[in-house]
Amino acid sequence: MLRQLEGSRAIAETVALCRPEVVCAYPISPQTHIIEAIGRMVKDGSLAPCEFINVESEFAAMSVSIGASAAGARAYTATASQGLLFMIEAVYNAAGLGLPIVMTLANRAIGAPINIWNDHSDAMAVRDTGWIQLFAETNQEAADLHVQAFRLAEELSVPVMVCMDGFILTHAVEGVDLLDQATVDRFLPPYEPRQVLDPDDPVSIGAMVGPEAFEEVRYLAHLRQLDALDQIPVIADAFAELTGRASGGLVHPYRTADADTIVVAMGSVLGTIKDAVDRRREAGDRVGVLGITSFRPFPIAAVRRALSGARRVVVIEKAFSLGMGGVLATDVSMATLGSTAVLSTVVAGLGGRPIPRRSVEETIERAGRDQLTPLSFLDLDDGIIERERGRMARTRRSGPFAENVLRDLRQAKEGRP
Amino acid sequence: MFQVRIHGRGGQGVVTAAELLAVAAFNEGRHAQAFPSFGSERTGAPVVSYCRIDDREIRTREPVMAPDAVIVQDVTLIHQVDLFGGLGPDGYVLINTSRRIAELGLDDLDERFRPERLATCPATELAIEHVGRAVPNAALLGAFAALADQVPLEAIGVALRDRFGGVVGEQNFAAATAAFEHVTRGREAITRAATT
Amino acid sequence: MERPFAITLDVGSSRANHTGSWRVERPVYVDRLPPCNDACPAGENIQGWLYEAESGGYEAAWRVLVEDNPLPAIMGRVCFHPCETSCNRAQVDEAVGINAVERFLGDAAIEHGWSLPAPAPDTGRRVLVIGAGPAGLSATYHLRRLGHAVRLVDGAPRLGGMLRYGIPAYRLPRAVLDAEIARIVDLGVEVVVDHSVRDVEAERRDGAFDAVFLAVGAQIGRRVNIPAGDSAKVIDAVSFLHRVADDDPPMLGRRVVVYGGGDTALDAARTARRLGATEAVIVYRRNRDRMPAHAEEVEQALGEGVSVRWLATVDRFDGERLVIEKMRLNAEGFPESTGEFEELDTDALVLALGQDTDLSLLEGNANVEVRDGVVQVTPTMMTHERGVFAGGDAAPSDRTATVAVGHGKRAARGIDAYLRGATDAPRERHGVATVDRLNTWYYADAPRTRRPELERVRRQTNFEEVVGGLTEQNALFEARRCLSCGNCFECDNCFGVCPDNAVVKLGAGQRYEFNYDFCKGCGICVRECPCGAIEMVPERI
Amino acid sequence: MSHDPTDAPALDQRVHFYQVGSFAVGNRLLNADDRTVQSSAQRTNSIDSGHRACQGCGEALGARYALDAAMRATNGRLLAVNATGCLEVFSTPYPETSWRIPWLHSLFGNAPAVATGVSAAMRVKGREDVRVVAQAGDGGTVDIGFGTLSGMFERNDDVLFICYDNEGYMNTGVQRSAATPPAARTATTDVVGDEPGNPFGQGKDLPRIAMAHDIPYVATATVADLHDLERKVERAMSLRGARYLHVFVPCPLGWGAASNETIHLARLAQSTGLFPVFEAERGVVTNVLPIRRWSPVEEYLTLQRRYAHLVGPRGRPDIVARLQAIADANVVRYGLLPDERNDGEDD
Repeated sequence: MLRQLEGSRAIAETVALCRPEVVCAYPISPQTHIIEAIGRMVKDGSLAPCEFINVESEFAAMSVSIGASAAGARAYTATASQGLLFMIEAVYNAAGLGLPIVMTLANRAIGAPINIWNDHSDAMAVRDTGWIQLFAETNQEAADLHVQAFRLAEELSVPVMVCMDGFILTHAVEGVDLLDQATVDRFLPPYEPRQVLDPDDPVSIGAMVGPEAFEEVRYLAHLRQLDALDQIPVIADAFAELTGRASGGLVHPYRTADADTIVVAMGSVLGTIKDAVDRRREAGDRVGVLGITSFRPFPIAAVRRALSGARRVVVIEKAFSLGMGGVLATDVSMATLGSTAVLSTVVAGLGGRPIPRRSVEETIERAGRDQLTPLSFLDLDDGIIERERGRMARTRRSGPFAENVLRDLRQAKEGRP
Repeated sequence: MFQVRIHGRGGQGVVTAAELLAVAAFNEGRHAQAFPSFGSERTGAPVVSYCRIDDREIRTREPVMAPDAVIVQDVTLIHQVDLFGGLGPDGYVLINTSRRIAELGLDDLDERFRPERLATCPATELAIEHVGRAVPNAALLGAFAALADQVPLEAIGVALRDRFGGVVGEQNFAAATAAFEHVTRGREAITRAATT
Repeated sequence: MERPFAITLDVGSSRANHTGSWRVERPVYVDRLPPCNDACPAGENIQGWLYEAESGGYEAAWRVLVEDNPLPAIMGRVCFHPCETSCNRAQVDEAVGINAVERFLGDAAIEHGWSLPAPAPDTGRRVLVIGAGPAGLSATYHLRRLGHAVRLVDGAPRLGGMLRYGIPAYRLPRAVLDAEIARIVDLGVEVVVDHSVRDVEAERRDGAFDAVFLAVGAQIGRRVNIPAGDSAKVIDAVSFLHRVADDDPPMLGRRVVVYGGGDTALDAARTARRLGATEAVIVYRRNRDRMPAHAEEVEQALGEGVSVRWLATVDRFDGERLVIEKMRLNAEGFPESTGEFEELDTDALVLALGQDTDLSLLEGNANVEVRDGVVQVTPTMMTHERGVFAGGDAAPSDRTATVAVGHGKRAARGIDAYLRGATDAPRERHGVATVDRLNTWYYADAPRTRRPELERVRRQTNFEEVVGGLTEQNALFEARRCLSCGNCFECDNCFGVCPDNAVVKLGAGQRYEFNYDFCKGCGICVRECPCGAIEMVPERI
Repeated sequence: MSHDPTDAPALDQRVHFYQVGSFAVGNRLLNADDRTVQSSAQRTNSIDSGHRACQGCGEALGARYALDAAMRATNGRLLAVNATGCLEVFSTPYPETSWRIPWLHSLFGNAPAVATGVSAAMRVKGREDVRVVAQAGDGGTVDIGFGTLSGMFERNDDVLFICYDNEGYMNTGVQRSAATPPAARTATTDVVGDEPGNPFGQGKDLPRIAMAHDIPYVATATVADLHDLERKVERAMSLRGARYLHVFVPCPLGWGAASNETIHLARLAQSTGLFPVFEAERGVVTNVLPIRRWSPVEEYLTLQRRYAHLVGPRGRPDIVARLQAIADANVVRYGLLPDERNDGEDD
């Protein structure tokens, strides 16, 4: 049933349809609305049986999920940003133990400086943990991805993280067609764990593995991710057959078939980019956009296929690796190896910086003119940068530049030099 | 390059023995590298350490797979661990025991290795006599100096004094010296037997 | 279920890792000799019968007991229990009341009519036992068990020897004595009383005995030359006690002095009190510390109003006044004259200065060596005459009933070996389980149960038994105070404290064994064994 | 022979005297039902032979004692969660595990939370007959796991958490933890300076912190008193909600003690008063294990090389006196010696 509702609410109701048995909650913006809503449903009995546990930290949230999952319960939690970093040891552990936990990551920047707004730095920080990471473009897709995520996680015994842009999606109220319980039940069978703590069949889970086998363990985990590359489209197809919606899958190409220039991006910004692409198409530019849904495992083959005709590839991403450049772009470059396409990285939207369609269009235009540098930052305020660089040149100890930048901004606002 | 493998038990100073040997070689102006077998074995469990000695810089980080000498700190390991694995026919064997090789139930040792390169040394007894504690390391190193001609006894002495200092250093050196003499006498006896 | 590789493991798979290779020392179970057993002159397996008694198996306990000693009800009364003196529990709180439990078991046997084990099939050999005191009775019992025919002869009209004629009834009720003797006689013994053997050799030959056991005791009270008037009543303690036992007590008057410091002196003084003496004074030449009588007996005697003049000798006695000389101890602890004299009003003087053995019956045996008034014997109690054995007070000994019982047993085994043409080699003894080998922390705190004593007033005037027996509860309690020194009593400590589960429990009565595949040799089992029944030994090589 | 039994000393209290009473592991004189779990040849051996703990490891022993007792109390319906640490490392090096019960290891600091998850799973599945224990060393309990443990307590999750306290980070080579006692030498508290070894301070007294959560059950125990330990496990498993058991387990390696002294040292820790053994319900002490044979702390210190700088001719009697004062204060606080308790109340 199509309803106009907040993204977080859509996620909460969809997760509830997936019959999670243990849900952990620790508040961090912008994930709070999701778990608040689930908590309410558990308390009023509309989600049952389910244990909703208010824990004392994200580290505990993931740890409780690990325990629950290892004991055979379907476990769900949600987090963001600092919270994800605080649980990162357990994030690795959940994947290492092969526990099919599903977690919503309401993508948010990482401090310092502390910042509650959206970018993808948090997701990038855990890309090597062994979790599957799926990025949603819309709230509809975010909701649908959770249903697929449980099925994928439990089929492969791998945890899955559904990444949705904090505030931009989580707090946006828009139309979402929520599934009904019968449909979800048809799609998602009950959890049958691959390994479980059971008094009737005791095993030791979580052994210490030495040099003689660790590499093999890691390689097998990698193979599991490669299996996911096969499974993700299968599950998306099954979902499409059931619901008629093309949510999920590995990638979402848009007008790429004959494109000279293809923009690559993940998450909600894809909508803005599609608008910009349409505008450029109207202007006669042969441009397209490739949305990456599965960031981990990274679908190299699908990306290569989608980009095979392009002369220029522009990766617009909401995170970067300091001292190096794009993160997504690096992965994309593995897919364009051997091709003659020029790859540019545009870092955009950090810490909630708006990404206007106009700026995206300008970027595409410049790409078309081959004016894009390999690495650029969208809508960077060059004045601030120059002033801070000047200050740093004058005095070796210029203080924390975040504070300097804020002071500059204030002065600019007040019209002082 | 000369590679030594030392067998003992967790808590018996196996790692220290390798370190002391490396320091002794270093004191002689040679290059040396000592390292333990990293693991989580506990007190009493069989453990090994290694020492490499060379006249030029030692760059390799691979494990010692084919040692030139094996030192056995604890004779009770004999039938429990593959003590002589990888040791070639020209290898040296030094075992801490008050018995002779023939008494250890290892008859094939005489056939596998050259008799003059096999030695036993009552290192624990010598340690009790000279140091007052059952710490066989110093004596074993003295014995090794006599057996393998890789590091002179004096260099072992410098390393021991450096490590333990004062009276304890001297006591350890006394144990090493006694062990050196013990093995030297044994080798002379073998040489005499071979020449007559 | 398919398990994820390496991360998930099947339970208990570490048993493939044999940590026994870590060991440089190994624990081994041992049995050591408990000090009580070591000290028992009768060679009783005290710990063995206490073990049975601990679980209430009194008959089983009694059966272990009578393997060595057929007279537990008697020994439980008259033995001076060196077992308790050496008991390790004395160093924890107080010694186990072994003697009291022994008496309890002995009394229970009489009460329930438990019979001694049946003799072995008849061997056709005949043995003459001369003297029916504790040594003779013990030898008779053991010889009968071995299947030998026994003729037991005694010069007195009733069996028991010194048990009957030397020990007052208040210490050993006659019903008890009779019951235990009867039980031995019931094994099929030819008894001849009122028969004093004059010539051993002749008696042996006439009766065609294959062997002889000589256990005539020391029945002659030693006399010393004390100037005494003709009217003075002077009697030796042995005769005195013998006449009391025969119900023919001599008239001693109201003031009786007993001269001597041994147990017999105390028996005489206490008996005199019971016969009506208002004053019973013991005169002894040394001080209390050096008195040979057992402290317990001295304590009881003093409690009954017997007084003692320490450091005094009897100088002369004119029938009414006894003159004693005060003594002092010299540097070596020997008494010396002081020249100071004192007079005591005295009606009778009892001499308790020791006993001698009448060995005239051996005059026909030239080979038998008599030295210091006793017959010399080998470790198996054989004299220098083949086939003639001797024991009890007639042989070198401490002259206690318990020693005599032990002699009887050893002699019986010696005779048996002699008759089989074998040598009775002394059995190998384990090392003693000394207290430093124990971990006494584990034993429950418990002071010793006291045998109730008769109220003093009552026991001063009659011959009722002074020391009472234990109730069943008390006996059980006392038995359970045993530390089981040096012998596993299956407390499960080793099984429980091993961090490597390397102790295998074999089931009740079967004890344990080590699984050396896994034992790392930490030694906790040895340290925590309450009774010291495990030792560490170096690994071979 | 006919003495009135009333002549005998009072016996009522002695009827239950059983030679080794309740001190040894087993006792053939007791009814089978009254014997310890450890005395049974059918005990689970939750942690089995072949583990790689040091010779004389107190933790291996404590774990088997506690878990076997929990197995009996739950009729074998038990799941265990384990923090990183010695116990985890020596029990489960691939390809071998020593555990015979379902066992899960996740991380160093999260065992309480993982156990919460396991417990929640059992509850949601209606399998509340299956009970959960979590276990960790003192580092995993009082330091890195403290936050998750406190959270588990506060939520009153149905988990028995067992801390095996060997007073330091032994797995990593004997470094100091917040449970390391004052003056003890560790690799990070060397015996130099005016206050050699670990500095004097409050320490982190986790049993009392646990009590402050008002959870249903808190108890301390040692490997030296098996009956007490098993009884506490049984009591703990009879209750629901968050429960805490703090077991004192000497470490021969870290303490520099002979491998055969493990139980003896635990006994001395209790009988000096340095480690008070007690139990509390809902934040109130309900029972203490009285000191049976009191010992001065020096007797305990002398057996351990980590205190070697305190005893002997070149020792520090002043520091020994301060440690004695700590023991004495425990004796008063918990009433470990009956007369001392009175003294304490008079003060």
